[in-house]
Amino acid sequence: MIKKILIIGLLAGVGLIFFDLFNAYQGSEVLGKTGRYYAENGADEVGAANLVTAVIVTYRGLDTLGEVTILFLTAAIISFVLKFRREDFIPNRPVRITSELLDSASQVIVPVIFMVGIYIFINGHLTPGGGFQGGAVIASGVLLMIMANPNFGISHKVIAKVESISGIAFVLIGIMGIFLAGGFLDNRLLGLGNLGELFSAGVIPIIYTFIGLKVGAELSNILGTISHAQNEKN
Amino acid sequence: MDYSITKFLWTLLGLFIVLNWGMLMSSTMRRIGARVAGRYGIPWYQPWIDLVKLYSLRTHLTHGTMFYIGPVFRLMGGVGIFLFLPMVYGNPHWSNYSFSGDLVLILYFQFFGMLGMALGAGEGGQPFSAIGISRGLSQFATIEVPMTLAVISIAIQYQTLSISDIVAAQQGGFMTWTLWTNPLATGAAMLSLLGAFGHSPFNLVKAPNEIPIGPPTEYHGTFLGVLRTNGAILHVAEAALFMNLFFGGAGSWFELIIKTFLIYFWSVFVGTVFPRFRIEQSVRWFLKVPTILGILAIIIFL
Amino acid sequence: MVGPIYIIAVALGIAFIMGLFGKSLKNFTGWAMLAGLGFMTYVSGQWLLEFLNNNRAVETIYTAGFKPPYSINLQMGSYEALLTFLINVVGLLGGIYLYKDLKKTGTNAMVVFLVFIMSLNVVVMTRDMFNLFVFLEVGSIATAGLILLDKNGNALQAGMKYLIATGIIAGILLIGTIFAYYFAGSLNIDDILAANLGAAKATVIAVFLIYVSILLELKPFPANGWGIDVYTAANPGIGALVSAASATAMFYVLYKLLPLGGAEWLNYIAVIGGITFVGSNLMGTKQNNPNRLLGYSSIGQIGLLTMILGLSDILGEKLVFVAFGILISHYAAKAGLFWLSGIIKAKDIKGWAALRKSPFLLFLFGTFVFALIGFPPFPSFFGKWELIMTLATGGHWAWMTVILVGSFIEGIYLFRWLGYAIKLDHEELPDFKIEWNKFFPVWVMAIVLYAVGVYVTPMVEGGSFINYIPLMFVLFLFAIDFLPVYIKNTVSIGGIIWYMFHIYPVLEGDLLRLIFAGIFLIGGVLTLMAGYSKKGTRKGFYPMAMMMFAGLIGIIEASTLLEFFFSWELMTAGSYFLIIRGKRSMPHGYSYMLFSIAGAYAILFGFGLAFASGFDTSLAALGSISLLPTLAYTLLAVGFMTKTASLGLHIWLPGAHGEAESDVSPMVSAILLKAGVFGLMILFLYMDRASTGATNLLYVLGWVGALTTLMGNMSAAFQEDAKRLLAYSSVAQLGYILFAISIMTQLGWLAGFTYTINHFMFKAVLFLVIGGIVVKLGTHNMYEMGGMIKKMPFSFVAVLISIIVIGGIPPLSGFAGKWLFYNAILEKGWYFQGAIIFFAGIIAFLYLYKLIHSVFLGQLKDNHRNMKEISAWILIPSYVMIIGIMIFSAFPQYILKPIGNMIAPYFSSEALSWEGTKALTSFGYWDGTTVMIVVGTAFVLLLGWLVALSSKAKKIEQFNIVFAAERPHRPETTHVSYNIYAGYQKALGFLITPFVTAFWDAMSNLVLEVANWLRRIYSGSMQNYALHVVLFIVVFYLIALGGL
Amino acid sequence: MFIAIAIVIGVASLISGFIAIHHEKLSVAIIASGMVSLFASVIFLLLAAPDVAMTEASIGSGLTTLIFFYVLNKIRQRND
Amino acid sequence: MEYIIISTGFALALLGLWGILSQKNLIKIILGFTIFNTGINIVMVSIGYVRGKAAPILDVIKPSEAADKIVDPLPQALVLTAIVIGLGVTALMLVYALNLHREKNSLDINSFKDLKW
Repeated sequence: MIKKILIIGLLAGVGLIFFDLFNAYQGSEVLGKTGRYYAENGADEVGAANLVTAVIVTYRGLDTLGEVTILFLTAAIISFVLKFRREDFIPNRPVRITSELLDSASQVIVPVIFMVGIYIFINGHLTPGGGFQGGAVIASGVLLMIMANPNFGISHKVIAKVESISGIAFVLIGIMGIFLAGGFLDNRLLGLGNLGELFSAGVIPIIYTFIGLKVGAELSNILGTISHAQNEKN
Repeated sequence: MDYSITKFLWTLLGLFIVLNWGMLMSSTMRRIGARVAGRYGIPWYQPWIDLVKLYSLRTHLTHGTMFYIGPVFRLMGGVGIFLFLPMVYGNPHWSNYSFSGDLVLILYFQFFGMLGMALGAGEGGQPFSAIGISRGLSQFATIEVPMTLAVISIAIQYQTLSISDIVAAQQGGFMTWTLWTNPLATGAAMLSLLGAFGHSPFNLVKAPNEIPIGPPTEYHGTFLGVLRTNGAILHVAEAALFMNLFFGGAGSWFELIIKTFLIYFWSVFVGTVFPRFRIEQSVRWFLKVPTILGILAIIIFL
Repeated sequence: MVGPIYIIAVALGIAFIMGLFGKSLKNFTGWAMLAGLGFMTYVSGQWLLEFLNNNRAVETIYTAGFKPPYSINLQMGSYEALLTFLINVVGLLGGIYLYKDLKKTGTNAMVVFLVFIMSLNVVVMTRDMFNLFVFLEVGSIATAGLILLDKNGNALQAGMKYLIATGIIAGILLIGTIFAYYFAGSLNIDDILAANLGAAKATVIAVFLIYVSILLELKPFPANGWGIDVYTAANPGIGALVSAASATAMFYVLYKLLPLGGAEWLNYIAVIGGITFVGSNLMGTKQNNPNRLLGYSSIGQIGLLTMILGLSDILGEKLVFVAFGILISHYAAKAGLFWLSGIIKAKDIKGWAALRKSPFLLFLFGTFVFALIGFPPFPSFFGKWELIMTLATGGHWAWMTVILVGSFIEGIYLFRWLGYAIKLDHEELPDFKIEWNKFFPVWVMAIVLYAVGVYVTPMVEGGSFINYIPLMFVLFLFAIDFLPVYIKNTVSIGGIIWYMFHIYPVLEGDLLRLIFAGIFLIGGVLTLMAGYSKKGTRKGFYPMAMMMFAGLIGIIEASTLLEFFFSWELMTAGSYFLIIRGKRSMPHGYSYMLFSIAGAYAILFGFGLAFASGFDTSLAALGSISLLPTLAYTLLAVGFMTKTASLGLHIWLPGAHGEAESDVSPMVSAILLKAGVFGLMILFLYMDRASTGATNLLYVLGWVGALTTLMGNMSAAFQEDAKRLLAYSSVAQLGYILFAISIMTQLGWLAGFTYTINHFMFKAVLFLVIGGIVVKLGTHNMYEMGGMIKKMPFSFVAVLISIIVIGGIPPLSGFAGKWLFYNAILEKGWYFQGAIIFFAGIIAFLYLYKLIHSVFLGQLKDNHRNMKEISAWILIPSYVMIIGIMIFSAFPQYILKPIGNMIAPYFSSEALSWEGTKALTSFGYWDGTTVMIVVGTAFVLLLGWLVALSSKAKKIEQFNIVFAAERPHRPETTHVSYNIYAGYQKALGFLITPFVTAFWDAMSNLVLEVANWLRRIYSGSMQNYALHVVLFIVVFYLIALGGL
Repeated sequence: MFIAIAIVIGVASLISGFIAIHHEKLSVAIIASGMVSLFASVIFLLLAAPDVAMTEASIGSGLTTLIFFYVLNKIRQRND
Repeated sequence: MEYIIISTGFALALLGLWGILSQKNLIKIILGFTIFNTGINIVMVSIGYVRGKAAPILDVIKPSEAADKIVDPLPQALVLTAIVIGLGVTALMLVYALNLHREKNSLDINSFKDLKW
């Protein structure tokens, strides 16, 4: 009980900090320096209609690379922590019978989900959404497949390949930026095209595609690993 | 700095006088002690007889080199104090070799003999010797405290450590003796003298009843003769030291004999009155009254 | 030049490729990881070289081709190059070290490892606030993963704690970042710094949030339970990285963001760092798990670094050097220690005793410990030196105290640990095997420490004067350590003799130094000669002995404060290793070291005050201390007195000297202690004697010296252990010396010199001979000896002459000291102290007699009947010393007269005059030569008389004694030795009640209890740790901004 | 108008959050936490941030919730 | 409106912290983290909000007048990143929780106190 009171007291302290922050917050009537720069030059410099995408993929591409790396790391860590060894599987382990409905629905729905996901990241520079959202959608498709078929194993290798290749591609495109454009992860490798068109904004769609694939693969990997984790104490 | 043969011979003569006076003094004291105890006592010439007998004994048994040399060290201690002490004031013949060192030299030369005795007796392997030595050292380590304080006190008083100078400063008559000008220091020193002479109550070192004769237990014959010789010289020399420091020194041998006798008598007198102390008792005793007197003797000069 | 961006690109590229091939080609991935790390090391290394060699401008890397603040930019300047290089090196070495563990876990672990190192690089280089956040997160997640490399429950718990804590911290950082953006309109760090957010009341809160989160990442006390658990549970290889690499990166982040809030924040940072430094080290004292201990130490060191950053405006341009010196030492030492821990795999520091099986690993361990504490020649030594000097210049006593106290507490556990490794008798020593890939990185780190230490030496003011020749000699001896004793002994003696010729012209004319150089070097040669009696290779002895002598002679040669302190520490280190070689020396070596460190820090503080008083780096600065002079004198005196083992600071000495090897005891007792005397003399000569402070200090020291003497002699009298008896005797002798030089008159100093020279000679003889006998008889207990005069006559004579000197019995030279004492005391008027001194001098007879009687006289024991004289190699140097004693005794004027003339200018009155061989003062006179002649002549005559009377004395058998009419047959019952001064002890034993030991015991218990009580905050609950983090934030906020 | 929606959504998200933390049944708590994310994505829409809203909806409320359930499921299987 | 929203964000963050600090079940604590992060994300987006402006997508808005019509895209980009990072951390924590449960068969946070002092 004393501890609870202490915690409440502490949270009151944190609340005080937040209150002071709140007091310092005035709202904004106009854009700040950086925001204004993006608004004014983003379209010209990067060619992406969706300025958030422009910031994510190009202006702050290094952050995004780090972000992708985090997912990659998480997937890697989870896979070595919940090490999934085939020989640990008892072949005739009672598999929970999935419903016929789920099984057939998955066969229909999964491709659709994948399509949606791909759409989201390909259009990332035009409309809201992008690699991360698309990747998440793809992962949910994979999830459905796993649910439909709990022993769904083949995807593991494929997923790993997709993940690695798209990662390498991301880095390579970044490096190409150093040689062919202004710097690491510069999107102006290709022409910027017309604002608002699908094939515009330089390599943003390409990068976002790889990000989407990679994120999708990583998230699927995480989900897959957790779902296959052994329950036995080793 | 006179290294001449004449000087040497004068000193040798002095030594002879001191030795004989020492023997006479000791026999007299023993007689006095015996009379107090109601006995008849020894004849006055007994020490000479003893000495001759010891030196002429033909058995010489030794336990080893240190056992052999020990008595020499012991005698050297007594003779050395004599050598470095001016005996009769104002007479260069009797000032011995006191030009080579002052009071400090004599204070520390006392240890020379003690050490030799202790080492020689130690090699004998006789446990009584070792016990006696350990008691002797313990006691001696304490009686030096009031003694040192007293010496410091008179050194402050006379601003010198030279014995001749101290004696010279007391030449203004009876009332200029340190005994009167610095009674506290004299008191402390005279009390510590009791321990130095090793009579009762501070005679546990030799404790005749418990441990035959203490350190010299194993000695006999010539060796014991050497030790006896030393005893005679040392008692007179020590008494002469106190005489020089506190009782105005001596202008002649006669004065010296009187004064040393009285000083020696003081310790015998106390010894006949008091029973023997255990070693820790004597250690505590010396650190009480005599030490306090010594401290006061310094404080009065601060 | 390869651009820094490739560090990221290549690392990530390799990481992704490893994912592609990982499953099939495990060997490939391992090599790919190492290649990636190697490449990163190469890139940062070439930049480092570039910055070191060419004065090149800072390189900025713009990502995405746009200028900041609109896109992220990285920066590669000299600091970044250095720090990324450090990170990559430890990453590469760590990769090599962990190679097998990583491979066992699989490709994914290697990927995580590689990305981890990459993320730290970015953290160092980035100039964008949010990018910093992202890569900090990358780093945390990678750390959380790597913690699980060792799959055990503890690692899991630690990882979870780590995740929870860093999760909260990341949230706070994120809020801080976004508000910084809101206020500054930019995420670029330079823009944010330029916006001066700390100035306005509204915006300062963003500053607070950023600061607090970065500080929390640095694991401040007490909000760091999560960090310590990581160190405890993770594979030590990971601990090494977290400690060396992550902490380095975070430290740089704090450095980058330091100007964020302005000067007042620096105080908070410094205070937090200081609390962490002291608190963390304090808790380390109660720790037994090696990894956890290293964790506390790491956090403590980072606290120190944090504090240094907080003091940056005080340190000014010195900041970089100081921070670098301490950082690199922490970096290399901590990485090395963690790696060692991984090799040993002990659960308890006592298990490190296994290290003894490999002397080379032990050497490395010692290197790391000494580097952490800040011993020369390691960079931390110079860093700490500059730190203290600069702080002193600004008058920041409190900070100096915090640093020194914290460092001392660190020494408490590090040296306990080192002691265990060197000496502990531990039954279950873990077995370990040394794999090359684990051994190599540790090695490299040790080399780094030495190399950087030597490299930075000239960068310190006055550092270029430091003489490395003796150190080279020490290294050479290390190299030939496999050779047998007699070769190394000859080489060492040759080295010292060569150095004597080398140094004589330098010191000619400076008698004070010449005397001490003589004591150190001649003493060195003579005590080393005894080494010929040893067999085998005696591993490690000679380098350490030479290190001690190098330090000793360095003290003599020193003309600057730095040189002096450098040598002082060198000597301490060397002597520590010598002392701890003894069989039962562990606890004593430990307490010696603790007192030495404390003393060294006191000296350092005093030197700081001296330097700050006039910006004078030479030793003469001691003469013009105007800042807190009394404190400075006191500290310096106390510092030197730890070496002279004065009352209160003496408790280490009896054990250390008593238990040391037979030829080490004379080295440390006769020679080493004189270093403290030399220091005191230098101090007293330079200091402003007229000031009240100095007068009072001298008065107090006089009493301390007198009481030390009394206590030392009396304790010695009641010892049964021969070497401890001699050790207590040393305590007492040094008490005489302290007393003598505190008198500060010509006579007093002459007495001091006489005692110094005498003690050097007789204590060397006694320790050599008694040491030889102790070894020969196989016991320290005197009552088990006896009758040795028959078997070892030469030893007996040597000891006899020595004790005559100690006793001050005329005609030998000991009397000179007594005589000078009487005169000096009467002149000065210190009567009561003097009386104590003389009283103590007489007590000396008790132990002297006990020594010589119990060993040489009395009854020979049955089991010693076949003993032979001790080795000639011990007797020869002893007799050389005895000849020295004899010369000094017969012709004191040849030595005392020049000394008197030398010191006369320092004192107002010339109290001692000479008439030929006769010394005269206003009180008395003494003629050493005449006394010698008179006594010699008389002695010979008397002896001749006795011989003439009893030339045919018959030698009788041992048991042929008059023993109450019984003939004893057992020597044991007849040999009176044990507790022979029982009566004396009954009467006066209360005087040596071990108050001092009890006091220090109570102090150390207090420290340990406080540590034990404090560490209860680390209850193990991850929620509590989260609570601590939040508590830290709130309290810091309330103090810094809450108007409290 | 927007203010009213903001208040409603805000209160709703807080209530969901409270449930997520205090409900005894873990599954309910997880769903409630997903609801918080869902409300948050509405808030993001209000703040003219459709990208964030999409992300929050798909990742925050979707995938995160799913992973929670997966783990919960594993734990329950083990407890059986 | 943005004031209400930012306070909601702060409130959620506090609520999350409360969960982290007070709950005993590991899963609940992790839920606390997601709520804490969501709160912070809301605060971040609010910072980028400009009163009455539209989303930073230039489909209807001309690039030339964008500066006066859109909200700041940067915080949105940051939040996007933060959300994904949050997912990674959450997933990792959950896996940790799973393994901890395997270790001790308990999710009570107080059963993991093996390391202390």
